[in-house]
Amino acid sequence: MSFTIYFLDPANWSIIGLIVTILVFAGYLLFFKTNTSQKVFMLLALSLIYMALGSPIGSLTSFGLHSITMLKQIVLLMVAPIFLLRAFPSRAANEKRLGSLYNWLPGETMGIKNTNYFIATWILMSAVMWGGHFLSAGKLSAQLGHAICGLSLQSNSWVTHVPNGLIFSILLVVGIIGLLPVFHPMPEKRLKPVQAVAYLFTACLVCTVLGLYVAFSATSAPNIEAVPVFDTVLSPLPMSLRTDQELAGMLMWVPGCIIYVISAVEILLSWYNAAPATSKKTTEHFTV
Amino acid sequence: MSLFINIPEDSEQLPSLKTGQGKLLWIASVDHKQIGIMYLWLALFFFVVGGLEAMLIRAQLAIPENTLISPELYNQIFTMHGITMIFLVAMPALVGFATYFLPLMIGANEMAFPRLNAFGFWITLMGGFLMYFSFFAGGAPNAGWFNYVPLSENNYSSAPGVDYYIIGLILTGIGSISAALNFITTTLTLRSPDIKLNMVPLFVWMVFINGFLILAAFPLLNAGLFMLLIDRQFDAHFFIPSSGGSAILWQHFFWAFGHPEVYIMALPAFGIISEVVPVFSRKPIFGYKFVAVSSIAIALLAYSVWLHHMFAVGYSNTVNSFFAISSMLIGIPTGLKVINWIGTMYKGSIQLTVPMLFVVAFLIDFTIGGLSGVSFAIVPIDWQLTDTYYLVAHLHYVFVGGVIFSIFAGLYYWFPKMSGRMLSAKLGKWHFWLFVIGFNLTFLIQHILGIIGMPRRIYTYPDLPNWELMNVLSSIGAVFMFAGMVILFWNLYTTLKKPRSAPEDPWDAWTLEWHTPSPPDLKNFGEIPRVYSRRPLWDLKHPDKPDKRLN
Amino acid sequence: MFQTTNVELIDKLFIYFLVVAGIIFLLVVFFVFYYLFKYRRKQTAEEPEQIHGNEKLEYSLTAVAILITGIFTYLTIDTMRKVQDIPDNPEPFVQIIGHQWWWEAQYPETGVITANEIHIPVGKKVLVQLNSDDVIHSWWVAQLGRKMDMIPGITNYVWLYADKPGEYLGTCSEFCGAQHAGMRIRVIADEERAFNSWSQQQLEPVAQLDDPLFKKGEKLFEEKTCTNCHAINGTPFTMKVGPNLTHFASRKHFLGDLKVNNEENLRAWLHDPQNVKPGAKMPNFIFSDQEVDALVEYINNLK
Amino acid sequence: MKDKGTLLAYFIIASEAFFFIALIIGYVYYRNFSDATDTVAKYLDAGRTGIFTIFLIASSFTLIYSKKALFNNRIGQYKLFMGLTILLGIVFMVGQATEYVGLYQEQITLNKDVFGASFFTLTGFHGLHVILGLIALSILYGISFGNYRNVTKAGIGGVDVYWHFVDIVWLFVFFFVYITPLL
Repeated sequence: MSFTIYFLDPANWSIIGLIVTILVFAGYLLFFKTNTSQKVFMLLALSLIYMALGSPIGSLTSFGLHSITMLKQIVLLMVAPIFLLRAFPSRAANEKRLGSLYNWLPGETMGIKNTNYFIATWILMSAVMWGGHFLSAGKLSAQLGHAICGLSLQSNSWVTHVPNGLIFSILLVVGIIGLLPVFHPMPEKRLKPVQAVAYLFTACLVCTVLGLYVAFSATSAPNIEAVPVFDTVLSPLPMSLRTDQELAGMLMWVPGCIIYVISAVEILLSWYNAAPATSKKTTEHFTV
Repeated sequence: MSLFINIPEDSEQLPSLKTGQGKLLWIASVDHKQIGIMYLWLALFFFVVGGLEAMLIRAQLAIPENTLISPELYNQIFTMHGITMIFLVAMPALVGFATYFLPLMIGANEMAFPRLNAFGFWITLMGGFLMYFSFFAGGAPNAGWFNYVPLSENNYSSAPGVDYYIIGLILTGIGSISAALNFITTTLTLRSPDIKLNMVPLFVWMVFINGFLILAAFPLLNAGLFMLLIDRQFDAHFFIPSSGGSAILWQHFFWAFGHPEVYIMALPAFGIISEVVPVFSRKPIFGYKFVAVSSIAIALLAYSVWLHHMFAVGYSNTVNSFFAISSMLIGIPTGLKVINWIGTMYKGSIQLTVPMLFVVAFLIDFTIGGLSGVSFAIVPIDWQLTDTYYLVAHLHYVFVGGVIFSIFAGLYYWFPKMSGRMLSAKLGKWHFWLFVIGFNLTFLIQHILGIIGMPRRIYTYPDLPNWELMNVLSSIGAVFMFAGMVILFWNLYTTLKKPRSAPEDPWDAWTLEWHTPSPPDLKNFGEIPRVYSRRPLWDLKHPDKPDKRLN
Repeated sequence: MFQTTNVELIDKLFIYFLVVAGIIFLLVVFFVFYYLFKYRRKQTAEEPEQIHGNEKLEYSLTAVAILITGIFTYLTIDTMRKVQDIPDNPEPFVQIIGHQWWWEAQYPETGVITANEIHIPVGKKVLVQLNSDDVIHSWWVAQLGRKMDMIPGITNYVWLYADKPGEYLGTCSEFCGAQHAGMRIRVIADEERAFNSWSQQQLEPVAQLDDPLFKKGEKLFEEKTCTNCHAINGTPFTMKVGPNLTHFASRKHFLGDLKVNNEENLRAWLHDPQNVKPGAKMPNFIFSDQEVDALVEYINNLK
Repeated sequence: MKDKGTLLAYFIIASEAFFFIALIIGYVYYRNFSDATDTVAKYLDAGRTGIFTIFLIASSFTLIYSKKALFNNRIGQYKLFMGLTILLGIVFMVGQATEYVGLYQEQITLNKDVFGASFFTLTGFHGLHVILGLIALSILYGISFGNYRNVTKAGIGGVDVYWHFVDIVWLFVFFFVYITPLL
């Protein structure tokens, strides 16, 4: 089965998902007063989530491709939350409707000034990044009977009973919580730019190490030579187990990090723009 | 009674040459200006040593099948040339400038930790001398500056040279880390209250970013070095493949440090250029925020590109592709900086002083080095050209054309401030022309040598067509560079004998260091002007058309 | 059938790169010098207009740079896949093992073992397996294919292709110790028939001469512990520390392609190896002239 | 941030963190991806070391209390908790020492194989950091008895940050060395 045929087959596209996506977008349009760029961000976020969960690309995981799982994880944990948070206006724009919504967001009660708050979000995000990978690797391993990233689980392992939907929702929610300190819709709730860059850089470090682990665990796992090519006949994207794992790790690492780098660059660029010349001091000189 | 006694630290009299008598204060002094100058002397001293090693290398390679130097000695010389130029010349010189000018530029009177500052200098010095002591202790390190295992293990390098390499690098690394800690804390805590972090001079900004690069990069090298030391001294087998170790892990550690190290040297050099270009073009830097932010992008990306040093190791196409992408991407912020420096010259009023001449040479030669660097990101080209003289040419265009030219520019630019005397512009131009022509003659031709197949790190080569001609030309270029350096030393010597006569602000510049006497007093600032923009002295000089206000 | 060789693919990519890089470089040079002359400071100049930047320019140039990067990423990956398309279960034509400082070649199909001069057939893509016995070496014959490291404990593969017969020179490209420079490669590409006859000849047992000098050399070879390192097929001596000398005399060069294989060089080598190739692993046995005569007679008849 | 001493301590431990990340990567590399068989894991007793781990973590909490006491000017409490912190640290080091002695009796040494080497390197460097921390704590403790009662906030701030860092690193080391073989 070639990838094109597989991709264009309507049976592989989730209709319900599409309807839900459209409904959510319509609701968003009706409910919030937003400008064009925010609408575009929302559209992007929703279509990315749909592509990850409802499209043929998402269901490629059923062929045992770990790299696709990683791609989903990147989308749900790193990219979509940024777009979603971008899509909502700061509270000033529509006070009434957003007030109650933002009160739900964590951090509102603790206050951004509290160091423990963003340490907690950071740890949560990193833990889910690693945990999500090990869960999905374990599930794949249980399905296929091959070791994935050093994990080899029995087909009756408890991991197989964790529903995919739960994993994906946790990824998305934690992605939003983890990126709140940097991309909170209300600018005054965000970390200061230099701190935000440090936050993103350390998060980037976590996905770097994970990416390295996944990519290079492929090259020396002993049983990988035994299954040089698998599922070639079935899978629309034929690749060897090793290529799949290397791709998974590298996707986690390079594009994952580049997302954070681009965000850091963007934050700093706006920091340099925001330089108000307001206060006028009377004295021209002072002594140190 | 409280257990706290708040000691205001600055009231204490810190040791300095300017306060006390006696030669011992050369060692005891913690004055940042004096330590900065000592760093520069250290760099200059080792530049002579490393330069003489380079001359020996070029003498040996001038003719094919030469037997002037034995292979063992040649290997020690090229290893020490690399280590010296990177760890004992480029880094100390840049750290020296930063130590001297970072507090001055942000309106501080000292570094945040003056004693740590002195410690950093002395331990770097000790590390350097320790590495050179190995020549008298049974042979210098001879496994290349990258010191690949298993060649550097006991089985293949039983001489103690590699042990000296390890200890020396750990010491200079600790020195660099303490300097970095000082730069970061100083920038964060001791800025004049008017100066926000987004309006510091670009040199300060890049040194600040550089501090983080150093903090994250050197520990990776140190971990590898300690493992190698344990291998060599306690017979472990981390890196011995025949006993279950790995020959590759060292390369990962080394290049995960080694590639950021390139930017550790390049960023402060970019900072110097970003200070010199505007002053001699009489315009503010073009696109301050892009120059500043691209440094962040470089610093972040620097950690995700190291595998392009290992494309020939045999990783799969999948892995190599991603590293190719990230390696190409890091060229973009670097290119953006070059564009901004050229943009600064646009519609300016350019004064071709000696520092500006070096900047022009930098712009041309660093572009060559940067572009040839991109060819190593393109994996198939790397497969052919890595570890050839093409790479030697590339790295010299980056390190000499990029870093050393900036250091020279900084030296001519800041020398009046540091010594109170102007370097002779006439001798400076002689130095410039000899050095730049010699440099391009030496290394431009090496691109072609690499393409026709000459590998690097060989002590001699067969008599193939044209190889001798090109190598001779290259060696002649080295002689030109040497002559240029002699003129620089003559210039320094004669200038330093003259009485102090430099004005406070000879270049009509804009950053705060030019608001102090030349050289500055022990306490840098009695008073500092209020700062509203990125160019405080411009505002003072042009009250009618002040700079863009940020404060 | 017309076939683009790996080297041609890489060359093509390099030329694309040179063109793009050349254009960028010329633009930089042009603008630097144009501005330098146009905006050179006049005697009575006032401060020029204070321009702080141009965001549109920065963003559009970044976009152009990203576009170029994208194109080269595609070309890189495409070329890479064509050049390094190693099958999943590689069956190498020849296995080359790097030693300090010489090359060992084994042909699994025929069982031929040789050193330093590596023969391959012309007009055929040859899969080479690369290993190292001691430190990291790197295999590079620029005209035949890419460079590939030889790493102890790791097996690498690379394609070689020679389109016309001849001798191709290369070198070890990863620093590997004192005689890194003395580790040169000579690949000899033969026509199919010549290659087969070379293989046949390599498989033949060693000739035995009745010459007393030859006999003396053979005895010396064993007595002086040469056999502790060097193997000669058809004898009990199979140590693989040094090059296999079974058909030594059929090679035109020796010592990692450093010297022409003639009597004079061989004599010098046996007298004082460290003088000919400083750092080499062969110890100085301090042979007398007579012993050298005998050994040379013996070794030079190993055809 | 006004307190440059604590700031410095933060940046030092940031740098140290990279050092330990590198060592842990080395350890995991040899443990998970090497063809050789792991010799160390079967001699390690996660339960016993777990108890010593609790001692070390407890020392972090006593240090927090002693810092609080100092800032509230309750010198007696400060001395008590500081002494307890040092004691707990020493107990942990004793635990490490018995572990090492036990392994040496089983002929597991630094030069046995890569696992021995990476185990001793990782835990040894951590132990070195604990010892340095203990020295720093002892100096603070000793000073509080003498006439020179100039324990500055900066002093205890830096040592405090450093000691917590040492504890957190141990949690990671414990996880990778002792827990992962059990999974």
